[in-house]
Amino acid sequence: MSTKQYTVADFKSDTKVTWCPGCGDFAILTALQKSMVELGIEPHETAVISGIGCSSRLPYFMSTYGFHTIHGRGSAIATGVKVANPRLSVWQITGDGDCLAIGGNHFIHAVRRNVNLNIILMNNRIYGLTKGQFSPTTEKGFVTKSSPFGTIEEPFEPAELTLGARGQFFARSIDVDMPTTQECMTTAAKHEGAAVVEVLQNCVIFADGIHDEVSERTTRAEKTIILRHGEKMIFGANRDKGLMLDGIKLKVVTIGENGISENDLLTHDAVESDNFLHYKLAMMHHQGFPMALGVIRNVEAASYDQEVERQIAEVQAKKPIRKLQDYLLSGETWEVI
Amino acid sequence: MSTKQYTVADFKSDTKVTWCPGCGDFAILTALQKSMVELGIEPHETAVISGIGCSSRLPYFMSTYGFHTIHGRGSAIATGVKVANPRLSVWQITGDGDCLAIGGNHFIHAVRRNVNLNIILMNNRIYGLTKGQFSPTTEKGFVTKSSPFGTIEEPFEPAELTLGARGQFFARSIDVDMPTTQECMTTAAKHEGAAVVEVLQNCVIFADGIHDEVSERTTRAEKTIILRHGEKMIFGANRDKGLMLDGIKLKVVTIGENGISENDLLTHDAVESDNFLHYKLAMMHHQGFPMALGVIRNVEAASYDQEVERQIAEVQAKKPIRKLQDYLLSGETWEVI
Amino acid sequence: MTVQHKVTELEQVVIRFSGDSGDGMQLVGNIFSNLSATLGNEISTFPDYPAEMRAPQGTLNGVSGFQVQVGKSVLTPGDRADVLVAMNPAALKTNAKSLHPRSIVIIDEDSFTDRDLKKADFLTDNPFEELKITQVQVVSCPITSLVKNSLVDSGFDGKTILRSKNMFALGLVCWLFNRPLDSAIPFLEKKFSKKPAVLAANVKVLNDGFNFGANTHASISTYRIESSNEQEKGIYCDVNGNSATAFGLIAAAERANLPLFLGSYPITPATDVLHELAKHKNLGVKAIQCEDEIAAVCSAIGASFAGHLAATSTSGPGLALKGEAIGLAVMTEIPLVVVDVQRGGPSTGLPTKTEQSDLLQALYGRNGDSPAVVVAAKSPLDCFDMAFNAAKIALEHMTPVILLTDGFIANGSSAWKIPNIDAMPAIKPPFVTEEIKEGWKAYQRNEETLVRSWAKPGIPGFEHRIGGLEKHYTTSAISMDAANHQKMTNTRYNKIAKVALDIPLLEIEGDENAELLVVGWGGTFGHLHSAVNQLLDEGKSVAYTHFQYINPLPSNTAEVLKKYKKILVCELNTGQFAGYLRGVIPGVNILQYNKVEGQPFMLSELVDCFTKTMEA
Amino acid sequence: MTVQHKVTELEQVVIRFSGDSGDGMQLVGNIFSNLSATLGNEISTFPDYPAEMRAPQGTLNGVSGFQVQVGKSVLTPGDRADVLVAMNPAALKTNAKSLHPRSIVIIDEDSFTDRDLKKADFLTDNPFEELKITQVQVVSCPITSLVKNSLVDSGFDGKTILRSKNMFALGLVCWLFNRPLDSAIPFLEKKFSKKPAVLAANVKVLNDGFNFGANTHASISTYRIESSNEQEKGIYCDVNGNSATAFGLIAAAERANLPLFLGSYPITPATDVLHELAKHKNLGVKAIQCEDEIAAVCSAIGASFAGHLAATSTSGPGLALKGEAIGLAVMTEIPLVVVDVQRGGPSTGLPTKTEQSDLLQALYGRNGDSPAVVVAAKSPLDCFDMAFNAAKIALEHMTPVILLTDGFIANGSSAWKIPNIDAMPAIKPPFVTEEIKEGWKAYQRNEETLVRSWAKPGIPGFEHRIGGLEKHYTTSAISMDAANHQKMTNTRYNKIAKVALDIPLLEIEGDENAELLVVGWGGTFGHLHSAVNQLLDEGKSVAYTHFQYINPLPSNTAEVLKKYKKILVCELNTGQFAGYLRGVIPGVNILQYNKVEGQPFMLSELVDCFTKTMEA
Ligand SMILES: Cc1ncc(C[n+]2csc(CCOP(=O)(O)OP(=O)(O)O)c2C)c(N)n1
Ligand SMILES: Cc1ncc(C[n+]2csc(CCOP(=O)(O)OP(=O)(O)O)c2C)c(N)n1
Ligand code: SF4
Ligand code: SF4
Ligand SMILES: [Mg+2]
Ligand SMILES: [Mg+2]
Repeated sequence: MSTKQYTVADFKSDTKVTWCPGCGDFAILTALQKSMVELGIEPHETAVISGIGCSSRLPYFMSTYGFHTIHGRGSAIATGVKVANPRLSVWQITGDGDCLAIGGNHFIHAVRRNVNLNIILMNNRIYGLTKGQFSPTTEKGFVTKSSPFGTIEEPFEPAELTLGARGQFFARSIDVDMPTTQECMTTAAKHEGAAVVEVLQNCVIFADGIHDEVSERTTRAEKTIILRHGEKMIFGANRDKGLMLDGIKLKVVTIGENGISENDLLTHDAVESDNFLHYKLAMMHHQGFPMALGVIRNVEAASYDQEVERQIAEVQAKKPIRKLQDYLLSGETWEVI
Repeated sequence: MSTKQYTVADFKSDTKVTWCPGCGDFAILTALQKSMVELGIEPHETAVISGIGCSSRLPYFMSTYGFHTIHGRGSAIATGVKVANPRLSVWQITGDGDCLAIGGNHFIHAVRRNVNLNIILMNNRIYGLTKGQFSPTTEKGFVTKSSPFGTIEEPFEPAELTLGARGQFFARSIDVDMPTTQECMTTAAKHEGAAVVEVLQNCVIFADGIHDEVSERTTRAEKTIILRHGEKMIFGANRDKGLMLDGIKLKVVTIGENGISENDLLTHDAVESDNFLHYKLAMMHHQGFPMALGVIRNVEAASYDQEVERQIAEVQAKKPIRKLQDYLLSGETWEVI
Repeated sequence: MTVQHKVTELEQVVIRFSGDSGDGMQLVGNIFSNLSATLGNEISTFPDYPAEMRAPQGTLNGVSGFQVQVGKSVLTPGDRADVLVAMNPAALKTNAKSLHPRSIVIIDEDSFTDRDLKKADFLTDNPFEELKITQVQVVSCPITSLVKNSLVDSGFDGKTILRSKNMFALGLVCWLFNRPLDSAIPFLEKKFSKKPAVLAANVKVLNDGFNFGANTHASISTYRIESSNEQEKGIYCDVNGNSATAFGLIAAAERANLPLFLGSYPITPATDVLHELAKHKNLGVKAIQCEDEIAAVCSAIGASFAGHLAATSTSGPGLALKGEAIGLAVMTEIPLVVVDVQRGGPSTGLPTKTEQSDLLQALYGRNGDSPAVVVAAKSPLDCFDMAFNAAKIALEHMTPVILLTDGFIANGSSAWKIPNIDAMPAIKPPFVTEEIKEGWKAYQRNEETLVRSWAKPGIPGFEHRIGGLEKHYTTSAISMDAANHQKMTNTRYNKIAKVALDIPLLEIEGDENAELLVVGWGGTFGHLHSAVNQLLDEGKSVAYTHFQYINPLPSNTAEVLKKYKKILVCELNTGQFAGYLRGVIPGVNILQYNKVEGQPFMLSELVDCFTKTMEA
Repeated sequence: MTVQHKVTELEQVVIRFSGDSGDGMQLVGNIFSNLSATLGNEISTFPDYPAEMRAPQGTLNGVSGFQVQVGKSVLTPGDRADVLVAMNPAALKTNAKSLHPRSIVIIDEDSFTDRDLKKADFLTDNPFEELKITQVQVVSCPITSLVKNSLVDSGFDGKTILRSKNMFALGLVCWLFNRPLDSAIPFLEKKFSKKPAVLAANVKVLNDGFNFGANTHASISTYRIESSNEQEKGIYCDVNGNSATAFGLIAAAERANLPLFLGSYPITPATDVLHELAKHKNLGVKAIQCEDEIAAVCSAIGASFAGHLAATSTSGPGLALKGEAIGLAVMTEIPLVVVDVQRGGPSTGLPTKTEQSDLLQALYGRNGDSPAVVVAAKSPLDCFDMAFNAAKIALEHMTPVILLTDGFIANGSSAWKIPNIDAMPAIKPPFVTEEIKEGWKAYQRNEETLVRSWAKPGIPGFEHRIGGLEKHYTTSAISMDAANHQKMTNTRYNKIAKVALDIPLLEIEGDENAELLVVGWGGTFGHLHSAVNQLLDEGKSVAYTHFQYINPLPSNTAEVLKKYKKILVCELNTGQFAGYLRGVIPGVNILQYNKVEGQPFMLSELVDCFTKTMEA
């Protein structure tokens, strides 16, 4: 924790930001810098690790310690950083290609092991840096340079994959909604363990407008719902709509209609360890419901880096030997005289 | 489909089976050979593809076409085989290490793309071939050669990861229960798309007895439930127990107690596209419920290899050109005379 | 209306179109190249895209360039530009270093305001002085305002109108080189066939540009570029190296009568191979974008096992990832084409720059003694032939073949005489036949070539198992036997060595009896050949040889090299081929000329270096 | 009770214990080796586990062996056994080829029934004749029944009783070599310290074995093995190469005052490095089993970035997967130790067999010009030193270092004098200090060594960004500049070349003025050195040199090699080091002796080959 009060400027490096004008990455960068200020972490206690992609250029624009690694390996490298030095605040910056295509394995394992990383997944559903091929999150049928007749693959839903990999934290936001992004990021940082924050990001060059339905000012209030732990699930431009359970299915209701009051709505419980309802909420936009934004799941569990430290401490408590030579001498030996 | 009636012997190669005496892999091999007989597929129309591991030696013991590839890459290689020749019956044989450690990425992508593979995952929760290290499915705390003080990682649950990767088919069985294994395998083979069959397998050398609770004759009936599409969820040595929903939670009930009759029990619907209840059933043994065996999910969707073929056919229907030279001549050209 | 005062004849000329990413320079560059080709010139082009995501308009990072050399005996896009079109100050700055001192620079004076200069980090208001290029002839023209005026009644909005600026530049260049506009218009018609109004506007502006030159710059000499007298009759198109590679694979599939499978993962500068192949579904091509490079090569291995012609395309970092799987293909003796479009390394390196530094990785980047065939293309057009040859070798010798190209030839283009594919050599993989079924074993070999036979799954009676473990010499059963492993190791080695029987002998250009033999391999052919030719033209005694086949080497390699007192191996790396040659052909005096700048050679530096080496 | 009739003195003797996987041969082999060492012998051991999953009892696949050479000047476990303990027919069959013609074979006659013979695929009931080893002296002993009888009152069940059979064999061997049982008992006491009843039973059986020999085989000569006179005073333990590697890394971490991090993924024969390091949590070692080899090397790179001594351990196929990430470490100039325990290749190859065929992969298996340090250990004990040295170079030169060992030395063991670790050289990484903070740049370098300074995250004022893209010479900002890339390429190359200043010069053993120089590298030292010594003893003129440092080579390499008319490079591959030497040191006459059988050299074949080469 910092004693000095840092500002956003303290988290900016003097490297020119090279994203395309209008790219959604800018807002995410700012939200990240603001989050760090809000969290009171210090630039020198912070490591920002990325793979390769437009999004993965982000560490260069931060004044913290940073490592722009190789494509897809951010999770693995960040795991090494965090296990080596658990006192660092470690952020992994990644794109949908970097994280879910080539980096998929390291990602699911970092999530499963619950390494205390803040994983910011900038999802533009396209490969930006290589100039426009489809990614594992590109919607089926989308025409790109590598799918001139449309893709034929069902995309991953990052929330679903995260939960499938035993994820204990998942949040979702949209580039244009900086306050929610910041809220997700700061909550993620406070969570011990792998915290995945998906930010829907607009690539103005190769997939412009694909998030419009949820990101456009005009439709956003109706098409999204921001979940907050302990709060009722309400949405709509007039905040008159809400979610309820109907058997094991969700339903959208209007407050005031059919005798439904706010009290009848579901209250979001992000810390419930059973991931059943989180799963449902995270996926509901596939079934015509609004898209869940905010922190959907936030469950405490021992983090991998803590467990590494704990186990070492435990063994050390039992075994007094601290030097190799003493260890060797304590084993099966004989003397030549 | 075969005209000749094949027998199990027709699917056996003359290679000596080299697994340790008592290894659970033997039963799985036999179940596979029986399944092929039952399915009426022909050895020469069948390709069995594996990675590396004790389990992955299986192709050598089959008389079909077989490819013992490299560690973790079975899904990717099998994808190539199936896309090249969708008429082959393609089986991927893999272990928990091969499939979920090094092969995790190819596995989740094969599942997401819904490549029409029958993926037999022999889960002994250990690395057998390399003589006893923990795997991504090893229970937390288990002592192995590479975790002398117990593992510190939460294991994957293959069902959960499969569903998280958009899986449309998942089945589970136990090595000792050959009829259920065979049922899972034949249903998987009939399913168009990636069909994951997890078989809990006993490694007598490095993790003997870890599945005992569910595999022991004495406890199996109480600790497991075999799900069959369209059938009531009943289990127990006396077949007097069943599953019901209680809100969004499951509960175990006894038929005849509290006025509950068979009719009140849940009926298994494996073909429901919403994976919500499948997910719950597949995971319920983590919460003290019996372990679900049999075909848990079985939903039809276009397979990747079919889609590749469909798209080619569609484009060919629109574009008459079939030879490269004609294509080149049809473009921007000029003549030198 | 073309009142020509002075017309100079040129053998070759280098023109560079340069502007902001949005200025359409690639398009007019392409049109100018192609129309020149239709007029009988040889062409060699090189696009120079910005490495960055689309940088802000007018900034240095946003400059997009297109260079073409036009004329006769053209083998490279040229070292330096004779004519530069600079649509803004950033374009001028970026290209200042690669201008001939007395070149012609065409600028849009409307884009040289103080604000524009600042965006390009100029400190003064005289960019030419600041860049120390005061000897150039500047053709300054208010392109923006002229275009606006010209199209004021077009009904298009301002933004659309400004998109035609590039056509003005093209018109001006056409005037400068005495190219009739008639030769350009068919290309515009094709491009805008679905938008007649846009076509009309562009044609109008094209004419404006031409006329502006004719009317106001009568004082400048215009040029006539000599036609090539070597061009064969035929139908031509423009093709870059990556497309040529893709076409070479398709042609091989046709000649082998097999479907083509590509497993790939995007990576600069190789992605266009995937893009190109993804287009040709009507030709039956299965081009699959995979989750990573390992899956890409593995899916190709799977497709090959299943009986397709299978390939995977990538660049350096991707090749590093594929090493283990290529080893599997070596061990299982499965045909596979691996295309590596080399870029600047190590690691992520310089993704958009060219280099030849993956050679040793291609040869040795696998565990164990793991011999594979390595070949290299020498030019954009040669990518077609070498991709074809790579596939032919892979299929006929049951082996992975690594084809090395590089960013320079992959993106560069030339005019290509469309080949008669049916007349290309047939490719005959060693498929099993009914006759050999009795007692057939998966690893039984052709005794001469050491090639095993190939049984695709689906054929009854040929069921077999293969894998990455060492296997018995004929049966393919797993074998850990000591003598068998030695035998198999030797066999794998000799099998590849025997490919030499199927490849052309090394040839010498220039003076066979010279003291100095210049040696090149891969994509540097154009520069090296041209430099040697220049010295030969000057009467110097020098010889040149170029390697397209790296492993195995042509069988006369040792014999040829041993004739020369000095052998100068020139390559865009720290000396990989030189070291390799020393290792396999001991006893020859190998010198090195190396450059690792992410850039192709320059003719001038080569001529210099050869001269010095001859004198030393 | 030892009535010794004949006692023969031996300089060295090779003993092989062999039986079913469950027979406990590794244990008694180890005890015999260690007790011999306590008696003043040098030892070199080699275990020979079955490759397969546990095969059925009594079958050929299930045989587990342990070979040890005991005596003076012992450098290898020996070519052939002088004494074989064969607990069953399968063990006899498996080892028949590696017996001296007149060796002593101890068998458990109870396990040579028809059924047992059949399990081992014997066709007749005379296994010795069938195997054509009729000259051996057979000590046939009903071990099983004697053990059963001896322990009939022990209270143990039959299965447990039979587990002591190995002790009977050990007792017999002790008798044969005049080893007092007192020297064995401390090892048993340690092993069974928690099970006194088991201990007592084992000691009893051990005595039985000894007495059986003394009483019934008085006719056989027994042996006395000469003690080494070269053994230094000190405390010793037995260590194999993989453990020694692990210990070397721990020692380096202590001398660098840094925590040790290992990222690894299991793979034969390297897994024991992970196993060993996973044990030492009390020493603060973080040994992480990752999801694959790429994650393993990447987590190590991350830990290194964070300021740990970081390592990753693997074998050939794993190294292939790590290539791309090692390139990142080269580019970011981060310390990293990569241990590659070589095995038979290519591809999955022969996982349990030894080979030296990853050399070129270690040197070149990455994209781009990507120089890294490559070193190789020469013996099990040398693994300790070379792991230490590898870490020292990595940390002090900010570079990845690849340490090559192999299955032979990794599993082989020797007696090791436990070093005084505090007296080992201190390791001083170039960490930043407060003094240089002002204006510090991430890539500023020590002008002499070209090493950049290292700022661990966590220190205020040294925040910086690094990555895999080419970077500016000092600032580390991304740079695509041509001249800078050349400069950086040269710098990376020269930085590694300068490591040569910190490594020992090449030394010549034997006759400096010989015509023939035998050259070896890595794990073949014991065999090559012994073969050369044998020739020297015979009065032949031959010289020997051994490489532990491959890149860079010792700085006197060229000078040394140029003195010899014939240089014979011997290696367990198709000639990788030979080719490398030819490439970097032109003008020397390099001959090759290669063997790719998955087996170490044999002294006899080497002596043969050297003799022929001298005569040729
Ligand atoms: C090993 C390797 N393979 C491929 C690439 C090429 N590559 C760079 S970024 C990228 C995809 C980036 O997509 P994403 O992560 O979604 O980032 P975005 O640019 O969309 O932000 C690819 C394929 C590479 N650099 N390295
Ligand atoms: C690239 C590579 N890394 C590691 C290995 C070593 N290896 C072989 S099998 C295996 C694990 C096998 O575990 P699993 O898939 O669960 O199979 P099982 O033996 O338990 O059936 C490992 C780590 C290898 N062969 N190749
Ligand atoms: S290409 Fe797309 S993702 Fe990349 S910087 Fe440009 S707008 Fe952003
Ligand atoms: S080691 Fe285990 S998994 Fe492998 S064959 Fe033996 S019992 Fe089966
Ligand atoms: Mg993206
Ligand atoms: Mg397993």
